[in-house]
Amino acid sequence: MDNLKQLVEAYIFAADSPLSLDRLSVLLERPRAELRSIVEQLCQQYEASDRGFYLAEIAGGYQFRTQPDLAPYLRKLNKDRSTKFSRAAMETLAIIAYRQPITRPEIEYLRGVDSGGVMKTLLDKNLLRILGKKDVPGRPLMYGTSRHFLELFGLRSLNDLPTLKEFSALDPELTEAEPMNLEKAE
Amino acid sequence: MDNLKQLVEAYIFAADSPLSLDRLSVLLERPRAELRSIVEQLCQQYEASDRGFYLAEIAGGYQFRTQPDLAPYLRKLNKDRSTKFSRAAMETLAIIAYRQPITRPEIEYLRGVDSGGVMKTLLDKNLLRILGKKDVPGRPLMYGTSRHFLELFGLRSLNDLPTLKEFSALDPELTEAEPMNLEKAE
Amino acid sequence: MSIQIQLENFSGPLDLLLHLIKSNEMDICDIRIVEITEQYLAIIEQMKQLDLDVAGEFLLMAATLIHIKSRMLLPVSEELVDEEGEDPREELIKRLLEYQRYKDIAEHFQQMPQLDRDVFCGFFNLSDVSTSETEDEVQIAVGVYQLAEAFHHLLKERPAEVFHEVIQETLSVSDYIERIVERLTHKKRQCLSDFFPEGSQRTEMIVTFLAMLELVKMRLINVEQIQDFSEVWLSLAVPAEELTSANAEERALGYG
Repeated sequence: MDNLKQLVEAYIFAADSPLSLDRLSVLLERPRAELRSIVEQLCQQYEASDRGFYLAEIAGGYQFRTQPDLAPYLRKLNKDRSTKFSRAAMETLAIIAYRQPITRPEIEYLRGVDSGGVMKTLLDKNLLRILGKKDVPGRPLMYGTSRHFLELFGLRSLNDLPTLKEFSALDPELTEAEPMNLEKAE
Repeated sequence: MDNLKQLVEAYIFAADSPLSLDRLSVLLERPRAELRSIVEQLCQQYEASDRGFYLAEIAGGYQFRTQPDLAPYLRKLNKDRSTKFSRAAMETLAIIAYRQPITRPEIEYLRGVDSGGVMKTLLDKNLLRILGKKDVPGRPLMYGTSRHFLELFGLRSLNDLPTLKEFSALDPELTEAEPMNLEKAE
Repeated sequence: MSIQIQLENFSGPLDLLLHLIKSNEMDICDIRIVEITEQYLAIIEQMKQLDLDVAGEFLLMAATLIHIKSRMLLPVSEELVDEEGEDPREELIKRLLEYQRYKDIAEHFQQMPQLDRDVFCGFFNLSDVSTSETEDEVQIAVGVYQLAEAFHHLLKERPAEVFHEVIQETLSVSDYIERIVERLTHKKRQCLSDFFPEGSQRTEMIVTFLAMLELVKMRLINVEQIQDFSEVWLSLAVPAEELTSANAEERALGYG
């Protein structure tokens, strides 16, 4: 019986979305009524014990959620994700890392989209450096990666970046797509 | 004070990867030592109470996870987002875990087969990290396991892996990792 | 030896060798090389007859086994002892033991509780916490690989600009068969060493050699030597015009 409670708790905890009594009943092969009483016990236990999260009844099912009154603190979790990047940020950073010095129009040509916002984010995170102005009409700014960029990626220098050749050597699909060239294989 | 414990619990619960004491210390603006004792209390509480999940120490942080012995039941949830690893992938991962930093030719010598495709898969799954380039002619890339590797197997650190000695130490000479002999691998 | 052996069930030639050693109840440290070599070659041969591709690594191992076998049959000469140590099997045994160990670890890894397979963490359920502050796209963990991957991805989508060249090393025995035949068509007699210029890679040399053996077996080339230890000469055994049809059949050898 106690084992059943443990299982109910684990199922609700692990499920991607609120778990209904019907679903629990199928998973555990037990009558709904029995499970209902267990779930209710669990709800009460969490409520009584003043924890960081509780068992909420949501959309006809049950789900663990953080206490609503902690929301102001938990928002901090979302900010300061300094170690994560969106795909767009990663792409832009990659272009700059490999093609520096590079101007914004050149970046945007490669990405095919406006990149002002992403570049601002990267500059704010101190990952980019302005390297000067390019000697072409309009004298656009040239960008490169910063020292902090090297630190973040654990590189001693830009030479430590994998070359694209090494990189494509890992990708069998890509290698197959190329014509065979045995003379160069030496 | 009890409110602090509640917050710690909520942060750990809400974070999408194991939360380190350093990170908690930044989020809560409290000294590490204080937080460490709270986290330890929480760990003990969960351990003592025979719940469906527990507070695990993983990859230098803390995370709530379901009990491993409930695995046979939880598979029924069919949320299996996990990737099945081929034998080749696991072998490669094992070699990299124990011999890091290691280069691709070294891996291929140990396995006796081309491993580019497998390594690309492991890199795509974020289980490997590029550790830089080896200071030998050709400067090949060196690989190691990532933080996500620790998370996948629920390890606190690489030290949690069984020692090499525990595996088929048929030849006493082999218990110590041998220097690579790559001349012969070509 | 059972016919059911499929190379794709083995993660490489070392894996296949370990399987053979186990099924023969041999000690890895004391492999009966003649038996193992015969069985190994028989499997490769079967695969070829079934018209299956045999990967280069399996052929390479075949060459290694033949080499070890021949060295074990030779009387021990001082030169060889100095050059490669006492037991020709030594290096192979070391590799097998080492490989066996990682195979065991891999097995252990498979059985360890894995996240999202055996063990789950809670699903990010923040009450009343807006997550819209984060960018709506997938978040990527930082790593040099991810960085290189992002750039690579871009370049793939814009193939017009080529910044890199891909060098592939494909060693196929049938390609080398063709090359040897071609060379011998142009120049009727050539010495063996011409096919192994200085600086050749070991793998390339082995595949060249395998190709020659195959040509001898097909009776397409002659191998002659005027006296012991003098130069070995190769020449075509059939008129060049008959070779075109022979070439077509080489694909059926199973060398991929």
